[in-house]
Amino acid sequence: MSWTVPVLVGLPTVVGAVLLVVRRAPLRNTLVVVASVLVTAASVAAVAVLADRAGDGGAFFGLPGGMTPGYAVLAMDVVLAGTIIGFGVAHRRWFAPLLALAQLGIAGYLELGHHLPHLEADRLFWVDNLSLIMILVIGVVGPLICVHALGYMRDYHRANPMVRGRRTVFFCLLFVFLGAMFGLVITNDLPLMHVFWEVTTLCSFLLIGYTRTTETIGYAFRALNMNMIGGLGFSLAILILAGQRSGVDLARLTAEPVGGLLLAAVALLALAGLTKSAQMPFSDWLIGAMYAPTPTSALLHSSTMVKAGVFLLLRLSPAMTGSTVGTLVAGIGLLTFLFVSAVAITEQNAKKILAYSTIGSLGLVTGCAGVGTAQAVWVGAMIVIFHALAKGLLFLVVGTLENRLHTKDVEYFDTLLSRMPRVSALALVGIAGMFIAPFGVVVAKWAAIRAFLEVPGWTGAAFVVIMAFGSSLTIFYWGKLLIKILSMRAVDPVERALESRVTRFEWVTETTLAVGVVAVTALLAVLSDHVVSPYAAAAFPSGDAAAGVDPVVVGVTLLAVVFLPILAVSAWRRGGFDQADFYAGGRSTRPDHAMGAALGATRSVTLRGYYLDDVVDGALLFRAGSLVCGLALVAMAVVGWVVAA
Amino acid sequence: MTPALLVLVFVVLGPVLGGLLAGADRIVSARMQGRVGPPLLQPFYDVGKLFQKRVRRVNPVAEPLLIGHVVFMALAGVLVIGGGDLIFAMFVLALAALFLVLAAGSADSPYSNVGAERELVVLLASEPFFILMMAAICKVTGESTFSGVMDSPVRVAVELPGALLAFLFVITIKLRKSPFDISTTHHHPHQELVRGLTSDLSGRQLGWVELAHWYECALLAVFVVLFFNWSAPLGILAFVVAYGLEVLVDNSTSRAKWQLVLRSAWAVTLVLAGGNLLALYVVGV
Amino acid sequence: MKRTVLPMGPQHPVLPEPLVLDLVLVDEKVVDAVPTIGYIHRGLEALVEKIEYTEMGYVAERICGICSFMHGMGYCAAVEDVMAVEVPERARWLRVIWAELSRIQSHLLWLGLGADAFGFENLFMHCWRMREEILDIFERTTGGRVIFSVNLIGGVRRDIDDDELLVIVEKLQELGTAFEETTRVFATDPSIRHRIEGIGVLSADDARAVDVVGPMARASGLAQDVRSTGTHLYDRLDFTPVVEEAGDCLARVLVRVREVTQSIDLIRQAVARMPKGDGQAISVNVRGRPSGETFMRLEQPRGEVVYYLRANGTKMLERFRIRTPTFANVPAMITLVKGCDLADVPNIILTIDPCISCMER
Amino acid sequence: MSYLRRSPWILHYDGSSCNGCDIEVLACLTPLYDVERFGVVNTGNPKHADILLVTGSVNERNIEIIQNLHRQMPDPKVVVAVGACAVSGGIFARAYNVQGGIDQVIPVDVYAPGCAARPETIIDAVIAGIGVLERKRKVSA
Repeated sequence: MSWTVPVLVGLPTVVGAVLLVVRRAPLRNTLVVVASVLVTAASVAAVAVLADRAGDGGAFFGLPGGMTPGYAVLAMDVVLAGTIIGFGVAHRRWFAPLLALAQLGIAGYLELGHHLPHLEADRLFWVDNLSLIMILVIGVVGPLICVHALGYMRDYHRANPMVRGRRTVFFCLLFVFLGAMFGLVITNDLPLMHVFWEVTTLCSFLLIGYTRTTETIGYAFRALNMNMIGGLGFSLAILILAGQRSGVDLARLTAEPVGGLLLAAVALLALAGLTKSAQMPFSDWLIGAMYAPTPTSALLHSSTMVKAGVFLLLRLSPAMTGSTVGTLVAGIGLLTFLFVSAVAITEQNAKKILAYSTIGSLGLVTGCAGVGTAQAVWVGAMIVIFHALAKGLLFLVVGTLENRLHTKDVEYFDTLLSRMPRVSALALVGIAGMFIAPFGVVVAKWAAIRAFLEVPGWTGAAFVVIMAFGSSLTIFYWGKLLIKILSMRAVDPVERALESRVTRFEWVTETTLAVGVVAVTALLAVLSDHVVSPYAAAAFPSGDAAAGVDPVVVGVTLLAVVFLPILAVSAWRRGGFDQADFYAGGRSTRPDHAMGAALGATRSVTLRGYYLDDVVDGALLFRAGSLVCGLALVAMAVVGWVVAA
Repeated sequence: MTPALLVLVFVVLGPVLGGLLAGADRIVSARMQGRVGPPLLQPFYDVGKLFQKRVRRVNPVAEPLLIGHVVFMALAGVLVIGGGDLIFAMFVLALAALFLVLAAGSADSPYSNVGAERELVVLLASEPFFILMMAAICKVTGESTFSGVMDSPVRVAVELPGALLAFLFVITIKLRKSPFDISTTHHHPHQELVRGLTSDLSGRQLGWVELAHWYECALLAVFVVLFFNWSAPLGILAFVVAYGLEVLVDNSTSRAKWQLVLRSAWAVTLVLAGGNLLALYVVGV
Repeated sequence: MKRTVLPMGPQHPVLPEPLVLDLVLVDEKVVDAVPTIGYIHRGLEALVEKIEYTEMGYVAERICGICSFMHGMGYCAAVEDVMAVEVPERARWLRVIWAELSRIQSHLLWLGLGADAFGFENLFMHCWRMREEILDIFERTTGGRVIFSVNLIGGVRRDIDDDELLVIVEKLQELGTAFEETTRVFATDPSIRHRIEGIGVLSADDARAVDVVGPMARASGLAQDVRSTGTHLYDRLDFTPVVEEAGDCLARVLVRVREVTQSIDLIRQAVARMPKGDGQAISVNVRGRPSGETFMRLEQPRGEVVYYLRANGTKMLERFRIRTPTFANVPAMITLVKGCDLADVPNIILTIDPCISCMER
Repeated sequence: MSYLRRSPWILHYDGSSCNGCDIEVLACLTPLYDVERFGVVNTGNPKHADILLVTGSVNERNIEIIQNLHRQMPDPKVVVAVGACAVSGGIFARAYNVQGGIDQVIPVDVYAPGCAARPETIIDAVIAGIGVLERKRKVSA
């Protein structure tokens, strides 16, 4: 089993390095497809090997031959800090380099001063069911997105001739990132984990700045700055833990509720998790990150990287449960969910809507992690799985739409079912998976409410109230999008031909993900019994066994998930309707939805969804949410300080 | 009664109850307006007729979605009555409502679209309450199913007076009664949206909408019974009183604008239902 | 930015008539409104070329079925003016009574439609039930309910005997009492105020600038009423125009509500002041062919209407032109609709009390 | 058993009427006449209606409107021409913009005369229309 780490981390990294020098597109296409298959195979194989030992608290192991990272960690820290400082100097941005220096200083102090915050060789890595879930998410969704990017980036550069093509770097970064993610989710040694953590931050930074315009560089640095704050928190946590008995052993730290200095360290790690998963007040960077090419958004900013944040929080959950820190983390997560769901109502850019929805879903997971019961983390892990598949799918579909329709404005996604029925069906699966399917948000909310009702004290009630309002808000913006997609009118052949130009790479990957969404929904009970429940039970041995999956729930939601797209497509094929029959105040109407208009003209029907401008001010709410969550963060700092002192 | 029998009763008699209520409503409203009004069974004649008419389909998607609307609405009731999780049933209820929105929105026509968007606002306004209400009921009784709540020694309405008041407020929205009939109205078309949601539906499509609404009314009656869990007859009486109040309010107010609907429903939900739930924790249930 | 275009009318349940507007919406804010006319245009002014002046009165009455009497009266008065006919006094008083009854009828009708537009069905029904009482009076005194052709060039076709007049006054007093409750509802009901208070505000200056007439002008504080010029015997009645200052939809509603009461009072005054006794002349025989031209002004329920009439000594009039109050008020309506909410549109449209049939003729 | 008989929903369109007949159509719904006793509802939407009541005559502009409304009504359906203008053009038949009665553009099943048509006439016509509806249903069934 010790081979898994070098393979999982090494394979993608090597592929990435090779891709850096492959300049010819056909070769690159082949290489990426082959590498993707290999990565998926490796991850499946790893999971197969690890599966029987991962249950019940997980398995610990080290590198082949009992190697220890030693100074390699410090070397990596130097490289990372150097890169960041280099970019900072080049662009005259000083905040991130300062944070990088600070982190490097801490690492140097610990390593060179022989305070050696490292574990003995056989506890370097820790694999439990949560890690397995993450490995599968990274290993299945990640490569699919890489393949999708082949098609997307070709069209992207055709549509944006002004952007200098740097596809070698782009694909290199995607694969290096995958390697780092694998490393991150199986590491038990916190200093090592911190390295992987910072690699993902750097990848995100470079990918957001892909187009190298002033605007995107600004967003890239914003992401970097915020993630570096979290990174510094991570470093400080290591600094504290280095002097503690439990040391930098994540598994030992999170075995049971902690207090004192350990709780302060947990709070600092939670800060890292909150920044990475873009919880308020750090949500801003994820919205800016939407300026990156869409596969980046799909891979880093929804399916995997931001999951690292909630992964860490779920890891920390047993340690912070019942403490003020846990409650504050839960509060931040749920308030973030509430606020971004409201802000999403006012958003017209499809990618940003998906981004807000992502932050909201991550907020739910954060909330579950903060609450810290078996039932809650069970919900959290379920959301991670469903969100990765469904949101990955949705981002890819939006990427496809963006290249065909040349807009990300959802208002122009209307009558999609008539224009691009197959893409619509995929989008419907994604949306249904996102907010109808189990642990797509709607049912996750139900389970979360159930979990929160068990929380003692008024916070539980407050969480339930937040859930009630937040969940209704999600219905609004998803419903609005569904209306757009499901509407129909007669379209001309030119519009009909749009769909034929979607690349094979996109079809294959999107269809696979869609099948994945449906399959996971159908196999929910299996998933729960064999993967998620054991994880929750192991994380919270004292708590109740995780909520069983009600077969009624599965049946009902599966009905819904399958119902929508299948009905839509089958109906689309059926004749016997007159699209000129729509009601327009009695005026003459045409099948292409033109109608008699004022002054004797004829005009096409144009429709705009509601953005509730009168009631919801998106920018204001975003600031308010950031302020409230920022205050919660300050409270967390105070609590951390007090318990530490 | 066994759950299976209860489910059967709901599926069969739910719409009958809903239809009779609608019929009685129309008569009472007519009397309030100085008219005689239609026969009691008029809603059934109407729906019967709708199923005898041809359909003019604007698009092929609407009808499956409408059937989904009915199925999920009935399913929500079945879940509640048949021992499903009460909170989960609320999400199914929202899903059912969403199907109607989608059926209207799929027409891609101005009136249907505005109606659909308004219905989304209506959902946004009313949905938090139903979730909170069920969460509070489950919390206060420590149960999660209909039979559990009914057998609980806790008197729900006594513990949750705030939620009960909020319920009276919010069902005005669900029953599509003035002042909250903003997305569509039931037997009163003189509205700026020309019935909005159902503008482009005809024949049996309209029949499905009506049928689903009857299920919804029946479900609301079940909710009232939940509040009066110690005595079902009292619950039914309370529902009749509540419905009467709704008819009275319907006839003595004008239609509110969507902004007010949203703001007031949220305020009422937050203060009355949320406050009630919070109070429960404070006094330590 | 993409916007919703809502095709309002020509068939729309809020507006019984084919008023056509393209409403351009963002959310539900109306950012633009483009009107179109012509759906109800018949070309009836041109009928003077085909129909003798003696029969043209029937056409004039059918310019609009709501202010039918007033149109007939205006036409007849204009012809009488050109031909210098002296109309018997009792006929002139009867015209005042029917005119004011028409105003009550029209306002009650409108109040009902207005209530319906903001979703108060009950109030709609009650207003229309009260209106039926007026229609009863019409039916008893003329035989018709809405178009009763009682005007005649040179007078009126039917007399109302004195006892009957007293009965009418009594009935109207009862109606007035019943109407007090309705007044109270319109003026104070919070759900109504929510819908119409502060909506569609037309300031006095704007009202003057866009030249609105009738209740629309009076609700913006302009005491503009043809009746106060004293023509058509109004100088013999105690009359001050009803004026509200706010200029919003509520003010326009209240002006009409108060005018109902005022008209009841005017009828009471008219009955009291008109010469009593049976056997009085109610018309004079008009012969000959008119020649010359005239303007005739009247205060209709919807505001000032102006008739221009030119005759050239033949059986047919040469020109018959009408400036109807709706025509004067529509520009203000379009201005007011912009920037309001979709839900306010029916209210704003209705508070100008549009009569498209008048406007397009 | 036919429910059409018991639930005739009407749609009213004002062709180029003077309002006289329109108002009488509306008056049918109000307390004195209260046609809801017979299940009549004014739907205001062609998709929902069984009986189209047209008042006023046909002019250049509203031809397509009347045809569109009629087309959008689901079968079986009945057209009632209310008032002299809808029947024949009435007093305006000679006006330059008036084409004549409604039967110039859509098939009319029931003619309700009068200027303005009285509510009693209109109710009568609707009841006659119900009979036609029923016949049409039987033919199409």
